[in-house]
Amino acid sequence: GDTAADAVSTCHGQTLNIGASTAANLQYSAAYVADKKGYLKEEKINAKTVELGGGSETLQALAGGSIDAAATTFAAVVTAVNKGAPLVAIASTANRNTADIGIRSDKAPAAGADLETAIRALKGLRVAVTSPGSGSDQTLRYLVKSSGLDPDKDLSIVATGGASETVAAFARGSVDAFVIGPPASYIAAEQGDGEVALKLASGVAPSLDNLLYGTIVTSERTLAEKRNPLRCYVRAIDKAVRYIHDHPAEAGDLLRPQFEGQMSDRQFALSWTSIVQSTPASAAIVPAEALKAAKFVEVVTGAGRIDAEKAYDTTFTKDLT
Amino acid sequence: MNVMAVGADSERRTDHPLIEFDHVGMIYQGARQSFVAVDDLAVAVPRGQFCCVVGPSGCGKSTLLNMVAGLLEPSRGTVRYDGAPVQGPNTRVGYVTQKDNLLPWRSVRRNVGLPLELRGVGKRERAERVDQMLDLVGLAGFGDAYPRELSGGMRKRVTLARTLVYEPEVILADEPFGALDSQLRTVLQDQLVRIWERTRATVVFITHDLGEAVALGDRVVVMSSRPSRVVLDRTIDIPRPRDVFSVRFDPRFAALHEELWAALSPEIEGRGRA
Amino acid sequence: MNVMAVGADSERRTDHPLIEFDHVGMIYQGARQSFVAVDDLAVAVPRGQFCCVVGPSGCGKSTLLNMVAGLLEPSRGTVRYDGAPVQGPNTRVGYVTQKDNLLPWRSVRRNVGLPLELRGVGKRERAERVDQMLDLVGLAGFGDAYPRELSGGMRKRVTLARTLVYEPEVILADEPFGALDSQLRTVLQDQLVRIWERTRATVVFITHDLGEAVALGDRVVVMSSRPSRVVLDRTIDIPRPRDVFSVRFDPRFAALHEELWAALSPEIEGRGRA
Amino acid sequence: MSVIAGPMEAEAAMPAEALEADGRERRLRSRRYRIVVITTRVLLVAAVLGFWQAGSGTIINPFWVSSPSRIVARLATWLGDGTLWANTVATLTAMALGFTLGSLAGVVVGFTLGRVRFLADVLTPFVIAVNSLPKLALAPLFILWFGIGLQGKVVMTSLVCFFLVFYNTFAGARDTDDELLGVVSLMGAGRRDRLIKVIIPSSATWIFTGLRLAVPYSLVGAVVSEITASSEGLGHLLKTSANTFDTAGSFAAIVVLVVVALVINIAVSKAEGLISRWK
Amino acid sequence: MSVIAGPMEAEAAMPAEALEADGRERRLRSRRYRIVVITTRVLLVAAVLGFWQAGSGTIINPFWVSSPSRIVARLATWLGDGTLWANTVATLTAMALGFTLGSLAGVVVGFTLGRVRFLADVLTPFVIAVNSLPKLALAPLFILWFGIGLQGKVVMTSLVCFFLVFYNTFAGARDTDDELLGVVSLMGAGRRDRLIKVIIPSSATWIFTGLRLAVPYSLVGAVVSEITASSEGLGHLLKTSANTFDTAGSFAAIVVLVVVALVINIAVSKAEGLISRWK
Ligand SMILES: Nc1ncnc2c1ncn2[C@@H]1O[C@H](COP(=O)(O)OP(=O)(O)OP(=O)(O)O)[C@@H](O)[C@H]1O
Ligand SMILES: Nc1ncnc2c1ncn2[C@@H]1O[C@H](COP(=O)(O)OP(=O)(O)OP(=O)(O)O)[C@@H](O)[C@H]1O
Ligand SMILES: [Mg+2]
Ligand SMILES: [Mg+2]
Repeated sequence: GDTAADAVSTCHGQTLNIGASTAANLQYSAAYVADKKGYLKEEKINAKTVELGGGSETLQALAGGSIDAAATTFAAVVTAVNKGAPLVAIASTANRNTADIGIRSDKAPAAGADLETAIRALKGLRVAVTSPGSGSDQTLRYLVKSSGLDPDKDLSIVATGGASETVAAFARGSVDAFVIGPPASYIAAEQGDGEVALKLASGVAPSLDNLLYGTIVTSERTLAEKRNPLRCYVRAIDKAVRYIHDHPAEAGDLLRPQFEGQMSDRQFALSWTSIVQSTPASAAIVPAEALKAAKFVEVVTGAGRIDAEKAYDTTFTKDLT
Repeated sequence: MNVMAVGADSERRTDHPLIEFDHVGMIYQGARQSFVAVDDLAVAVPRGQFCCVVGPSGCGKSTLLNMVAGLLEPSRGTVRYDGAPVQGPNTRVGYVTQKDNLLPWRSVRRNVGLPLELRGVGKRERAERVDQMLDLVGLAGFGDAYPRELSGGMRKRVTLARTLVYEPEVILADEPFGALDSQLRTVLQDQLVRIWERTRATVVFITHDLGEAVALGDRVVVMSSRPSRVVLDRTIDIPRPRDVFSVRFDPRFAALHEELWAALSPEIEGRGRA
Repeated sequence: MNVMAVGADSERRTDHPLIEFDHVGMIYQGARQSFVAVDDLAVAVPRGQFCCVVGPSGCGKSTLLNMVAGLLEPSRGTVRYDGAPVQGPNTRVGYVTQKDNLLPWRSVRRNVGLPLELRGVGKRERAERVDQMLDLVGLAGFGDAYPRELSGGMRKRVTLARTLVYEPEVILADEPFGALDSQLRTVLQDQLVRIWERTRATVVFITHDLGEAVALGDRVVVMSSRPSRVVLDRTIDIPRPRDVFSVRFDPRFAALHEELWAALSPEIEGRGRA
Repeated sequence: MSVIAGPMEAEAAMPAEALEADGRERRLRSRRYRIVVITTRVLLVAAVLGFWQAGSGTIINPFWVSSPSRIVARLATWLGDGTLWANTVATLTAMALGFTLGSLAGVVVGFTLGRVRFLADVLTPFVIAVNSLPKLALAPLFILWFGIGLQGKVVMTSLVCFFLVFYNTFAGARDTDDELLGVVSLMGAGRRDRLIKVIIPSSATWIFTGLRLAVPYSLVGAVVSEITASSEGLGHLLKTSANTFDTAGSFAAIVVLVVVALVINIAVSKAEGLISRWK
Repeated sequence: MSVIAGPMEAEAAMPAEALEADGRERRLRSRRYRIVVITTRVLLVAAVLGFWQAGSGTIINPFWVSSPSRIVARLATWLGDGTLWANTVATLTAMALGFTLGSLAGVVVGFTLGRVRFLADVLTPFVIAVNSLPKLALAPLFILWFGIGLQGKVVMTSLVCFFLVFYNTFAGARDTDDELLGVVSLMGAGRRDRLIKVIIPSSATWIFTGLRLAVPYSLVGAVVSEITASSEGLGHLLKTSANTFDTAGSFAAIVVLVVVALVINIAVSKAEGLISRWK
């Protein structure tokens, strides 16, 4: 009822603890841009970053009240919510899967091969994902199933634990292929004599396109207690998403210094392209995209119907569109 | 039935002996089999008596003292102290164990001072009594040494000092002078008798030296080898005060020694000579 | 200068004594201060001799045996064994230590069998010799017991058996009979003398019992209290073979006993009686 | 007046009977004691489980803690479809190998450094240094050097066990009575004899404490390396469950781990009991 | 013929001098020994570093192992901009608190269970069960219960220390000579006296071994909880470096950890030395 009042509410320097992964990941570009461009200041919100290991830690920290919001995949949110987790996605930061699939040079399909060919090339190989049940694992399983293979039989999926571990495993030859986001994908390809065969962000997999991928998630508790600061934060994120979408080159230049020394110019450029390609026009959650993400989870887990509705809340972004 | 009456001067209370073994048996559960160390023993020690115990090695003398101290529970019968069965450590007795149970991390002085410390005796008085005691056992100057730095005989003397220093009601002593040269032994025997005469403590004193038993005791109990029984219970009627240096020349000394020897001899005869 | 000549029958080689203390000194570094336990000692024990050592408690007797065994390095001078300085554990000696150093995790039988085991004696022969030895020290039937299950005297006997069983060239014995009743003591003295007469081992035997020293030894060395020196070195001229049961009635026995006592007395006089 | 009585002749036959009676009573008492102990344990477990079951869904969100009934159901499923067996075997293999290798190395190095003072003095800082490295942070290097399969897990597990056993063995070797060693040397014991016949038995309590410490840690080591990198094992199961927010699955895996740890610990205790009969 | 000589009178004044000389020689010998030990250590370190520096970029890919010079450079940077100090303090705070709390609890519970047999018999399986839980897998629950700040780290660290100290204290308490305890009881020692005057001193070696074990593990515990979730500390630094493929940074953080572990270990040794002077 007080939507109008919410719309004009401003914040007064309240603090929000935001969870983020420590990985050299451009996944959080929106949050970085919101900071670098001064959008957080404009909204008078103080966002303090807390770095966390992975998806489950992040959601647990949210539930325990250690953090107020975090950037994570919608697939994780929807899975958790359907298991009873008191969580809600409140903004969209990516609407396309950004994972890359890399493969050993001698096993790689010819350049420019289509999705089907590239996936079939994985048959019989050992493929690295970061962690069982994680985004990379789910993506791989989805694609493999979609091309009519059995992820448990036709290839062997190996969890490595993280980005640097994937690079190490590929460099040593413990795996023949990997599914991971940029820039780790490029670093792995370089260290391990392989190539990035498939960039999902480029739109090669229509079924993974136009689906809610990256989100800002919060807990029901924070939602009840810090509604106003969350609103300010989402507005800042929205501004950042729009900036990236509308001014990709400037945004890239803005972020480049942050990753100085962590990746080469080429790696950054390639990664940034993926981010731009997956960044939506605004942070508004599109219900259809959320539904498509839920379908993705259904296929991956094969555990029956997944309800997407409970997992997101559009009230924060409704008036932004 | 060999029930004997022993005339002893129970000075304070006469209704019951201070220490009483009431048909006590001790059966040790060994690794493979169990065996009887003490078999239905009945002995009583009245208050104030200096009672010496002799017997062959391994017959169960230490076992008896452990029971009086409450460190060991008899398998059968009851050990009574001052009329009540002994249950758990009997803090009214002082025990000079056969092995020197010193605390290796404490200096000699702090080892001897331990019982005083536990009884809340003040620091100054403690230091004084400890020093006096160390002097008595010939260890003046070794107060700061650790047990590791002492010879076997010196360690045994520290154990003795630790028990005498707090003047317990009963002194149980398991071969306290065994590791000492004969001279020092005589000196300490003399000291012990003097202390006993002054404090009128009850003493149960195990020794392998028959002469020592006769010289010190009001009574000598001779035990048989396992399963152990009392083979002789002899009152030593040499009058007090005695001088341990000259008592050996008392005419009764030789006779008593002879009698004890005779009682003990069959117990060991043939053993080892086979 | 008190350099004395001792006529001893070095049977095999006569060029040098088997054990020789060449102006040996031992200074212990204590916690706070260091002190002199042995001061410039020079003694030699010829091959085959039964040498008894007596001296006040804490004078350094065990220290000397430890040096011969190579468990302790002298601070000054040299201890020579068969002509060569002792360096590291001297495996040619058998040592009955003052404390019973048994291996608590081994049964009595396996404790006594240990030196045979180490010398590669076969299982059957080992069992035989061990059983014979246990019998000798009166512990037949206790072969399967663990040290924890033995009395103090029994443990000491196991230590003795463990040394005698492998018939070492030299037997160092530190009060081996201290914890035993007089009867058993006499029996074992007798056995020891028989074994010695048969094997002609060299024996260095510490005791606090002057009678024992006279009854057993070819020679008795009397030591002073710290810093320890030799105050008397007496050849025991009672002829062999001796019977330990009756040697006490030998006319020379009393005189020798008296002489030793006199030598030892000033060393302890006044101590503790102050 | 005091009374002294010798044994009554009528009771000369006592010992045999007494022994019987004594033994029976002793056995009875110890059996009664064991029953009390086990009952108390069962009651404790029942209380915790009861509280958990009752609280789950009422005062606690089952999303976080699941409930005993769900966990049991999950275990039954896993047992039925072979998941449980396959993964337990995978973890146990890694654990057993790692435990064995690590403990062996710990014992050997512990004794070596414990008895050779110079080596100990020189190497101690290095041992501490290596031990204070957070193995989790070295995961990439581990993967690079040892891969992700069994080998990696075994290396990780044995590293964890090694230090625990090493420290305790080292302390035990140092704690050996030098007098005992000296006396045994005199009897002709060489370096090897001293080690085998004196130092090892006298350090037994220490070693077993180290081994007992190492049991849970070896399991943890194997599981942690499965959590970080693996394609099978209880750790993998645990991580998969955690990542898919399947709390019942996580707890089911943990239950299996605990049971395994308890069983192995009982085995170690039994071994120690056999070896320390002399105590 | 054998010769026996008493002390020569001329040397009556020997002892005093001898003492002097002996003490001097002893000091000299021990100093020489320490120099040899330290030299050997330095040479070993130099060899490793030299090999590392030379090999990095030639036979090993510096992407994985960086090189000593780069690590030193990184440390210098961190030292200059305050990164090092701030993060070290954060980790040390967590570690110190966790170590203290965990070790204390370990000692207290260890003594309690070590001397009260019934409690020990009932609780042992539970202790093992809790200890065999992989704490890493429980990280989410820890975060839920204790948050991500200091509290969470301290709980994790003290849990790790607790078990190490507990097991050793328990074994030490059990190992106390019962005869000694009995004799001291006779002198009038109560429960408390026995604990303080006998059980604790006699378990000192065990406790110190536990503490020494706990030092590196407490550091690892603090670092691991920083690796899973944190915004500061050496673990954070380590994880950030690792995730950004900054090997020099990772190793620099590890060097700091090792130095911290060594320093603390020296402190524990000194404490033990002071307390065990009687040995
Ligand atoms: N803990 C035990 N377990 C089994 N048997 C034991 C135990 N303690 C003592 N014994 C046995 O009980 C008997 C008596 O032992 P005890 O120590 O009382 O003898 P003792 O008379 O003091 O001998 P000694 O004069 O040699 O000290 C011995 O035969 C011994 O083997
Ligand atoms: N490790 C040590 N550190 C310091 N002093 C020691 C050490 N060992 C022995 N001493 C001292 O050396 C002296 C001689 O000790 P030793 O054990 O040789 O005496 P002993 O003649 O065998 O005495 P006892 O007859 O009592 O066994 C003693 O005064 C003792 O205090
Ligand atoms: Mg005894
Ligand atoms: Mg001695």
